[in-house]
Amino acid sequence: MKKSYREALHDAHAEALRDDPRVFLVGEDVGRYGGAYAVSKGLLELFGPERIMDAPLSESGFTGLGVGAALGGLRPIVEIMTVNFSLLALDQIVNGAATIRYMSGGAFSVPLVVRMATGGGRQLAAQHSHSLEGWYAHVPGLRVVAPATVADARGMLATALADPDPVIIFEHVGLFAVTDELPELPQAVDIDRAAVRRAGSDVSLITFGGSLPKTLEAAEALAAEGIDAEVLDLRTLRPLDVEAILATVTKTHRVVIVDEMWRTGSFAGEIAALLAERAFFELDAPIRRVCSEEVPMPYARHLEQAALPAVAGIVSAAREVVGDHE
Amino acid sequence: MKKSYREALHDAHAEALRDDPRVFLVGEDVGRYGGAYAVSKGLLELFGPERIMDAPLSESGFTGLGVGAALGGLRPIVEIMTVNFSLLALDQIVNGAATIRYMSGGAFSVPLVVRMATGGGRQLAAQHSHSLEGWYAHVPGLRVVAPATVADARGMLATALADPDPVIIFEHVGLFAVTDELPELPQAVDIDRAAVRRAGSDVSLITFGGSLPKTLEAAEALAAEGIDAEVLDLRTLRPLDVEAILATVTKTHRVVIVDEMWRTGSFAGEIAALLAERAFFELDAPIRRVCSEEVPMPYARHLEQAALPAVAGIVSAAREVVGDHE
Amino acid sequence: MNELPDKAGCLALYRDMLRIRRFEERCGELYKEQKIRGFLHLYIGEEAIATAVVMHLDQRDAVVATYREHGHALVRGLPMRSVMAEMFGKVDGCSRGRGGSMHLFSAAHQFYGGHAIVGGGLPVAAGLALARRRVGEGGLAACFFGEGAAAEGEFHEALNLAELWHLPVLFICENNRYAMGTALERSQSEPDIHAKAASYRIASEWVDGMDVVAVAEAAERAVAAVRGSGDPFFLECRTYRFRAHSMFDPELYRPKEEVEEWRRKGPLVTFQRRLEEAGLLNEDELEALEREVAREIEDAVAFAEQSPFEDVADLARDVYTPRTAT
Amino acid sequence: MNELPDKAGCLALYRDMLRIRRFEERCGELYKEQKIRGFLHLYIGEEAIATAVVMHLDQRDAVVATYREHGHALVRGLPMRSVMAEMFGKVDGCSRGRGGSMHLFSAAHQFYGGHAIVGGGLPVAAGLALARRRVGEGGLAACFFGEGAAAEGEFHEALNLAELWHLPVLFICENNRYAMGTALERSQSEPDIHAKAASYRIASEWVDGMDVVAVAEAAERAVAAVRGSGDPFFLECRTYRFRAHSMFDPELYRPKEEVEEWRRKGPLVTFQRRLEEAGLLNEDELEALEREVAREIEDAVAFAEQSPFEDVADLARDVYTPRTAT
Ligand SMILES: Cc1ncc(C[n+]2csc(CCOP(=O)(O)OP(=O)(O)O)c2C)c(N)n1
Ligand SMILES: Cc1ncc(C[n+]2csc(CCOP(=O)(O)OP(=O)(O)O)c2C)c(N)n1
Ligand SMILES: [Mg+2]
Ligand SMILES: [Mg+2]
Repeated sequence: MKKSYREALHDAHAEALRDDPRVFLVGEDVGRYGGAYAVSKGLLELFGPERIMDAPLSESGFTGLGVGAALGGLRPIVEIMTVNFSLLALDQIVNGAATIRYMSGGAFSVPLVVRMATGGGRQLAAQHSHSLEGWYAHVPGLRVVAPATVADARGMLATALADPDPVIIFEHVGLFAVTDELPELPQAVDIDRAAVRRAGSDVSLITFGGSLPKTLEAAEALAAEGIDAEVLDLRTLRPLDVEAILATVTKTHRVVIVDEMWRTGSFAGEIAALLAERAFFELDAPIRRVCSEEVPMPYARHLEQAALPAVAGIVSAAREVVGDHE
Repeated sequence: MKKSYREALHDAHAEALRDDPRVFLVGEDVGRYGGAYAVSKGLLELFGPERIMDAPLSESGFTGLGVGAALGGLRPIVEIMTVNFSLLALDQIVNGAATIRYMSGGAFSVPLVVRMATGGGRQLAAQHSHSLEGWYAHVPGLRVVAPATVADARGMLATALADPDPVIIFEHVGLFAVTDELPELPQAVDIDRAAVRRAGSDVSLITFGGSLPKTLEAAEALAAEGIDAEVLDLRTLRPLDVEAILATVTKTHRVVIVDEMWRTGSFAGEIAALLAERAFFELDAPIRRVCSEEVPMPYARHLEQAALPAVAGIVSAAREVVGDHE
Repeated sequence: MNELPDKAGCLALYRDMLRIRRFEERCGELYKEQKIRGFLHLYIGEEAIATAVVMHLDQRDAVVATYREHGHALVRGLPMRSVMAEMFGKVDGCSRGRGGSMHLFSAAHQFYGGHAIVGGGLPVAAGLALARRRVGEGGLAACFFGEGAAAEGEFHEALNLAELWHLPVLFICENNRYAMGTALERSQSEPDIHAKAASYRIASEWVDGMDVVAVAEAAERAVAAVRGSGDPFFLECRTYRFRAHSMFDPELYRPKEEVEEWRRKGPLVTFQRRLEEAGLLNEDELEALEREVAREIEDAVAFAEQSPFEDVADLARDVYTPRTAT
Repeated sequence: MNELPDKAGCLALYRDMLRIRRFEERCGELYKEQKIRGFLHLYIGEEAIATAVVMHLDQRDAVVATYREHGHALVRGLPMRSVMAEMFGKVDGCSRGRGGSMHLFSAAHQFYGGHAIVGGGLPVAAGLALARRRVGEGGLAACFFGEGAAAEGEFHEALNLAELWHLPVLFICENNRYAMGTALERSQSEPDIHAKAASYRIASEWVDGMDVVAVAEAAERAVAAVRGSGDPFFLECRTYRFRAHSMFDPELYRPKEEVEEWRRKGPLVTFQRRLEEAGLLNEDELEALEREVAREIEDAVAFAEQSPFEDVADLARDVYTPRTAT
């Protein structure tokens, strides 16, 4: 059955709401509007306003409410319309959701799911195009996932809801319209493991979320040049599947990391650091990061495209590391 | 003249307020209370309530007000009591201060200075011990500095105020009581350059802010073992002095990075990534990061000490990288 | 019923509103032609507010608006050419094509955006007002925002600061009854917005935002109050958005009849009828106005069309202010 | 003047307050002995509030408090031993020594902290109340906070959500007139805190927080109102903090005479006088009470002393919930 990423998310929500009366969805315009990205369209009609709660513009307020509801035994899904607005809720996530279990000595867990759209590429300019996955992945106590495929979009919500701790789900705005075959019966998704999306032997392209399609496209282009790239989709940014990362590098000895964050302080930097620590003797060439240029995102299309990671950039970075011999 | 870091900051404020009528200080308890860390003690009496403004608990409000005041021609110094509370003001910094010049096509600059205390080590537990310098250093449009010495505490404020763009100053809570000799006449501080705090040839210890004293202590301990460590204080986290980083590594070929952020997504990771990209062939051993353990900061002293970077940890990491030969 | 201004005054009001209306209708078409991209939020139905408020401001004043700010920019005097070129993402745009529809800026017009984080403009306006007050020439900051912003914490923080610190801010709430798809009654426990100002001791008034003369009178009083007292004033204008929230909005949340009903109360249609009845506007004059406006718009489109895109080599320009400017 | 409860009731009130007072006095000493570290915020002077509010809560209810929460924890029934051990950073502490003074938690007592981000507890309480409402047993969430929190955006967001969504939250503002060194009048344009609730249509009342009987009566009404209506209620208790904000506060911001004046109005001294005058408390009874309380405190100290520190090997325990718990 062919489904879009958006539909997969929708179905996952409908299923979760149906299967567990503790689950509810709260966020701006999730109900009557149908969701800013139409993920929750129709759910209000199916589940009613107690389960699909249209929130006022109060990111901190309704995220904190999610923390409390989770503490109180419910299973809230908080939709923050986009990561850009999540800055307003960050305190509740970092100082609340992520910390309560530890600082209470294990007295309480916070089984909260927070979803948000992320990323650029739609000409929404400097305040609406952030990629901040790495910030969330920095915080102990959180689990951070970035479904990059339709199957993961379908499966990760259930896994996140089954998690006793807070899970942040990043949905890249460029993925909502992507379609793929899905099996009739939903599959459980093991969110602890990275996935090799394309096997290869010459170079490892490591990425996640919205950069996966570009990276796969680059891998195809490289194949045409005779460079056999392996593409690793991290899927879960915290905790990292270190084993999978080391495995691909041990195989190819060359690495390009693709990430839409700005280069300095990017999550790609974390992967590079990890390799410089733990796979140093496996590396045959400098690591390359393909990230966003260090500019607030410009509106004009040609500038935005120049600022974002692009297939051509991935290809040339891969060529470079394959060309670089010691 | 012997001065504490706290006094140096105080003097820098007094000087700036005296020299430029556009300068004012706004923040919680900067006036009548004297500043949470006593930096601004006595300034209200000297400069009056129009220049030293006690703000209500409204981090987003008064930081945004600082952005507006800077746009309007003033030179605000916004004191956010600690980095922990800066999460509440992050939107104004990231989507406001950092972006306005770019997204206005250069129409407006935001000459704003934001200061905040940072770091752990005082048994203040999980909500009061964050180190998030790397998050700010991720954001184009900001300049981020971390004075680690009394001289830098004295000099960086003036340089920051002279900057036409927003500057974030991190003052580590462990430094306020540190004292050092200061020349009678204040010295201009070039905040664009990192500083070699100890020259050495066997290994580079790269750090900043509150971790500098520990790192210097570790270097002394290493010297006693016959390992000659160079200590590089980054001073400015954005933009990075890449030249200085490459220079020390080109000299020693071995690197330990010390940073109080949690390891995953630490700023140390950025430095490591940079080296894996740009100094790969200079490195003779895996890079080591000495960071905080990945736990919300515990209150109990023995646990907190175990969670924070420590001299012993730096020493053993340095030993390791010096021992590791290809 | 209020009294009409003299003929010239009436025609000016009508012309300013018509200019916004036709400009935006054209923008809607250009969006479908993909000349304009990203988000486009039309002000159609609300033109009376910007028109009748901004006319009372002068060069001492600062204007802060939201992503729905074409009208404000036009009446503030930004050349239509530079606004249209901005929406085209061209280098002659008022923000060099970096901002787009949501981020119009102009130093010459003291037009401070174009903020797309709901509520984010309010503290900035408070800061601009502080700077105005220090200059002491009676200038104020006029801050426009939607009723949706009233749920955000920053609304509350900014109102408190403005009154507490006696800042000359004119808050103008454009209450169009919806925040995206969320009706006012579903986002506010107290839906009477102007009453909220009282809880901060801010003088406030509400006015029929469809009646341009009523808004003009209220705004005149409000501006005089701010200039006279130096304190803030809160003006709520009750209005309605005729079009979708943005070009992505399927408008599932309100019946077509409701929109139709409001259209009949629209600021242009009602004012035109009134002028005709008072013998102040005849068909020839109307046609002449339409022609004049159409000519200006087509000139702006032609200008935007021929304006070049910024050179990609300048991508990083204006992330920081050139140092020589210090 | 209100009527006294019967003798047993009076003695219980007096005893509960005395227990908090003596406990905290002892904590102050232990801080000087460096047995307790980090931040220590004493509730001395405000004991009537926790005492007289919490007595009306039962096992269905959740309690959310701030960093000044020893009193609330004690009257809620957390064993004094576990509270004292927590302050010592010991493994038998109610938060295993991870939280310290600011972060007391207990699942058995539905005591949800111990939040040290001002204002951060309010949305969490709203969420707990939502969960209570869903369970449908009449439980509520009682949320304590200082008047300083009323300036934070989250205060506003939480009040709006609570009323809008009919959440059974009892908001208790402990208005002790200062937020650290900032007097209420300098932080609020409208210093009448309980009046703010009205602007959200929340029923509210203020009461003399120094009169334990008055608070008990008001709290009884308030709890009944919340249980009866399912809607929030806002109770402002006007009180005063006799001690410094924390152990670091030099108290520059208020005259000693002001403190002295308030001490004379203190909840213990006035209630004791009243009981003596009413013949409900004699010297022997008083002495017996003091002895009983002293014994409990010394027992708690001894317990805390002998309790072990947590094994450092367990540092990372409880960052996440053990998966088997799912
Ligand atoms: C903090 C924040 N949250 C969410 C959004 C997404 N968003 C953009 S406009 C809007 C509705 C705003 O409504 P209102 O303030 O009434 O202004 P209007 O669009 O009606 O003019 C929303 C939810 C945003 N831009 N900023
Ligand atoms: C968001 C935030 N900003 C600043 C602080 C630092 N701080 C801790 S307590 C406090 C004063 C709070 O006053 P109030 O709410 O009246 O409570 P009180 O201490 O008087 O009980 C401040 C400013 C904080 N903990 N959280
Ligand atoms: Mg609206
Ligand atoms: Mg207080």
